[in-house]
Amino acid sequence: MGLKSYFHLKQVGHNFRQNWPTQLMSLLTVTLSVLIFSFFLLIYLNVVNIGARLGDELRLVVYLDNEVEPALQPLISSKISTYAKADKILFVSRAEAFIRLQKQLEKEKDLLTDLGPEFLPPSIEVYPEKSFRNFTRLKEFSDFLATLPGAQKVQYGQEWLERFGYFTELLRVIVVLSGALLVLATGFMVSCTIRLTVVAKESELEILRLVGASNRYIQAPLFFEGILQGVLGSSLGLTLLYAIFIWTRTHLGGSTFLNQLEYTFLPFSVTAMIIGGTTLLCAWGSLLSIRKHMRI
Amino acid sequence: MGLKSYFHLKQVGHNFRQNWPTQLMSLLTVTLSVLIFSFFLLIYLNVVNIGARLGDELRLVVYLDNEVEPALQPLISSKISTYAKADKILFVSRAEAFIRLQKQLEKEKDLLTDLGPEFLPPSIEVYPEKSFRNFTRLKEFSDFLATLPGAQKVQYGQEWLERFGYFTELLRVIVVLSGALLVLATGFMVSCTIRLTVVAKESELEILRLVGASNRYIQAPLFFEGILQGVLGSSLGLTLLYAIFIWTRTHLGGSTFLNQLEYTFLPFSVTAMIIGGTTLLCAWGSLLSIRKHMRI
Amino acid sequence: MLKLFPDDRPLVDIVKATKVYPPDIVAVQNISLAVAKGELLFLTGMSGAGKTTLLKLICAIEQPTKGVIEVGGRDLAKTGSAEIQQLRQEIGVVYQDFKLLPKLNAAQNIAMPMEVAYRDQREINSRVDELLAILKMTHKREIQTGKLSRGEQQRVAIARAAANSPALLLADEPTGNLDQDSANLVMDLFEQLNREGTTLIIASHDESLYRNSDYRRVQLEHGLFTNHSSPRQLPLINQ
Amino acid sequence: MLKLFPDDRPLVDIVKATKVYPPDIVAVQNISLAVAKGELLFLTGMSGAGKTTLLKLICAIEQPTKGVIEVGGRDLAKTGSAEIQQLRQEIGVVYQDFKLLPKLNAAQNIAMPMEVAYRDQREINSRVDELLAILKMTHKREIQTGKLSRGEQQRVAIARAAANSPALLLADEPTGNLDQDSANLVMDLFEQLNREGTTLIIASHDESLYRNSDYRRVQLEHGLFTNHSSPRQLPLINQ
Ligand SMILES: Nc1ncnc2c1ncn2[C@@H]1O[C@H](COP(=O)(O)OP(=O)(O)OP(=O)(O)O)[C@@H](O)[C@H]1O
Ligand SMILES: Nc1ncnc2c1ncn2[C@@H]1O[C@H](COP(=O)(O)OP(=O)(O)OP(=O)(O)O)[C@@H](O)[C@H]1O
Ligand SMILES: [Mg+2]
Ligand SMILES: [Mg+2]
Repeated sequence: MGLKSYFHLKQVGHNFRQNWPTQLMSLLTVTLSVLIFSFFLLIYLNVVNIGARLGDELRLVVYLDNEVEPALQPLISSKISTYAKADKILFVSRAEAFIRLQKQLEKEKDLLTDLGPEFLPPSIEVYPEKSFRNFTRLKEFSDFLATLPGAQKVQYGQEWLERFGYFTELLRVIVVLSGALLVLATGFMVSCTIRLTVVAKESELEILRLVGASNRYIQAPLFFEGILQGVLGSSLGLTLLYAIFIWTRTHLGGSTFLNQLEYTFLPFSVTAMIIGGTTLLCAWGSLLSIRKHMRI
Repeated sequence: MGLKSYFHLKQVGHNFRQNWPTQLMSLLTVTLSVLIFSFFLLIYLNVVNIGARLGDELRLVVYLDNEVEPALQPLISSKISTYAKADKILFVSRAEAFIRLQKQLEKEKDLLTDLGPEFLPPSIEVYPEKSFRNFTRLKEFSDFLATLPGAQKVQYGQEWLERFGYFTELLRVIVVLSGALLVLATGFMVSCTIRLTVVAKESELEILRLVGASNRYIQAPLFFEGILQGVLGSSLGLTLLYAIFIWTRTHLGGSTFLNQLEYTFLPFSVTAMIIGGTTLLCAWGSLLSIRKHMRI
Repeated sequence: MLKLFPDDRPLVDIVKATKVYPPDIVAVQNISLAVAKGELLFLTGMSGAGKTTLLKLICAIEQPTKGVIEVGGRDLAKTGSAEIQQLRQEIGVVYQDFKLLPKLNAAQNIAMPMEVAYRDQREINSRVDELLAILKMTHKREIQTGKLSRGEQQRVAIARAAANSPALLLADEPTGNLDQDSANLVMDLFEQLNREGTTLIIASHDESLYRNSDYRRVQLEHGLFTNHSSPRQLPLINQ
Repeated sequence: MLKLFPDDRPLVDIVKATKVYPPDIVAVQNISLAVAKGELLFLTGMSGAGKTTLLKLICAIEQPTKGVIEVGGRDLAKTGSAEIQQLRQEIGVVYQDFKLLPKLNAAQNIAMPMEVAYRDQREINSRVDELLAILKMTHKREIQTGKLSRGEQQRVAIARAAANSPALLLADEPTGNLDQDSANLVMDLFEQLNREGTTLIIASHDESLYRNSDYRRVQLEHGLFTNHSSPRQLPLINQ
């Protein structure tokens, strides 16, 4: 066994010296594929993350003619809840609204001196459930809320939301399309590289079979090679991604809104899974690529 | 010449029958590369376009203690202009502001019945030049405007602008990074494909040289092949892009904001340039790939 | 060395073998041939007669369309892939087109069958040196076989086939690119191997190889043995 | 056919040519040889003597380290790439390793030099058929050369070299994989070409090719001509 391992490792070294351009090409393929894959995974995770955070601020405000008497509040709450579950329903009286406005204006508080609370309409604030934070469903919900007795107008930051929705949607489409293109390109690259490797090895494999090499003699070095390439390639790819991530964070650091959002890198478990998965795939692929040469 | 062309075309057909997997692979490479390239070009052009449109709405509003007398207006205008060129500077009196508010509220006009124009502050609206529509420069400009005599507060939709700026910046970074990755992947694919093609042709080229084939005999069919692949591949790539474009527009068509923006496809001139450029590159590349086999 | 093969029956036993290449090229037709252990057999016949095909059937590179091929008592059609590989380590073959790896040097090419059998490195080196010396190729030891002359390549191919001191050695036109002196060296090596117990089947056009010897000789003609061949009559051999 | 070459001087004129392969392998050493137009010359010598190298120098596959090679009065070192290609259309070469395209069939391989010279398609077909008939290979016309036996491949290679009825034909071990009968067919073809004006240089170990003829013969030994060779003494030829 020790002797055999020695033979196999010798083969790996020998193969590398013989075919290093092809080997380097496969390594590059792995690196690039992992980089591309994890890049889009990272973007996707962060978009989801940001979407979730921004969604937390979402509420629908129903402006009313008159204040809702405290006794009626549970009734209206349950009526709203029958249409769609809400995380929170808040009844804001004229007085509360006035206090809020005062807080908001702070410095320019004197602007309000002439006005009393009766100038502001009372309202109901509805914080819809996560599952409901979808543009079209919000619109429908808003239409429903407008039918509540005494409702004057329903507001939910339509314009901002629409723009935000537009951008996330666009981002999503771009991410998905580029991702699809890249999966194509990566698959293409991988199959190209495998073909090149097989072409480079073909005559050697044929002759090894003819002089009586066992499957194990032929496969062991390829297996080692695949593992080596998987580990090296994926680590390299993830390192590059991390470098890009850090660079991007520094580069976009000027905006306060941005820092507020806190990007996250891929968690350790995902990183480990990528390295492990790539290594397995590479080892499996390098065995699979010569499968047809294993028959007699 | 007629006879020779016949020989060369025969060669093209013959080559295709001989190596169609490799030839199909090159065609796919061209298609995918063109698709990827034009995809990012399209996104980039549209982002620039949208950015320009949204920029048109941009203005800074300086709220004042008191109205500016008409006689003083040119003075203040020129003071602002010394700091930064503006497309337009508008002085809004209390009365004008009140009329605007009335227009905006329309239905809820009655809310304002108790109020007079004196409730609203007068203001100066500054529409900065295009070159000035940059987030940090706007901030500086705003700080400068705050030092104007009687200025109370400067507003320029900071929050919205910041968010919009954030998204376009993020989009830009994503587009640039994915573009870079894809350029890498494409370059890789192309070099891989060329290597495969050369490997497939190597022995044939050697033997052709040995039996006395002229450069022209060898190069002419490759040149035709390159042109064919360039034209077919780039047309196919652009057709796919157009399909994706149409699909995306329909898919995102629900939003009004979106329809308002009017995406544009690549103009005809750009399309023609892509096809032409690809064809030249392919013809040149297929000659270049066998260059070293042309020496004796 | 010969442990894989029993002593009491022909080492190679071909019974009514036919090989038809698609679509309908009959290369070998209803042929029967027995080769005793320790024999040295010449296989002759015109170009295209089916010599190479017959050798390929014996080392399981091709499967017969009909008939049975037994090597060392094993029916090749019923032998698993792993066992075939095991068997091939005991069969040395000089291919007509050599099948060397042009990027490896002569020594590496010759060492291949021994490395595949996980031989000891020192043993490998000394065997390589010995074979190179016998074939007068020592000065080409470190040269890539792609850069050798055709005749030198042929000798490397012969050395590789002999490397494992195989129980059976199949040589397909082993002197086609060799001058008389080199051919004699090769024949000397073959006879030495034969004395040490190797069974040899040599396909050749080169009359000078068998002219002055009394080795058995079978002749193929369009895939059939000619009349004066004696395929199943085993000679008495000193063993 | 011979228009490219003047009549009044040797078709091939090698003057003090030396070829050293890197790092320091002297394959051909200070050799001079003149071959008259219409001659048939045998080149012999042990394996590794430098025969193939000499032929490669004549058809400009290798450049000499020292010395001058003239073919048809042209110094090859001073001839441009386009003209070399032109010249090669007039030189047929049977390579020792054949250099056939295994995926093309026999007819396509033989047609190659004629297609490269933009010959008429009908002319090509009839020449291919003629050559296949001479070499008794007509039944293998449509078969990929990769699927032919070695000797059949060799005959295809010979037919390809003869296809253009070249002014000069270089044959490197053209009968190494052929039986006596096929070898005689090949020699007949060569002699027919020679009668039609082709100059031939045949490198071979096969004594039977030149034993009973009085063609000039030069022998290489370690890159040098041996004493009994007469490299620059041109024979009188019927032309
Ligand atoms: N490309 C090369 N690089 C290094 N050495 C070479 C190369 N080609 C040939 N040689 C060496 O030059 C010498 C002459 O080789 P050449 O092929 O001319 O011999 P040859 O007479 O044709 O022999 P054979 O009868 O075996 O074909 C040999 O020793 C050979 O090893
Ligand atoms: N893979 C193949 N496909 C089709 N026909 C084949 C194949 N291999 C060999 N043949 C044909 O089978 C016949 C016998 O071929 P084989 O190689 O056995 O001849 P051979 O006796 O070795 O001849 P040579 O002396 O020329 O090497 C020939 O007619 C050949 O064309
Ligand atoms: Mg054969
Ligand atoms: Mg030679």
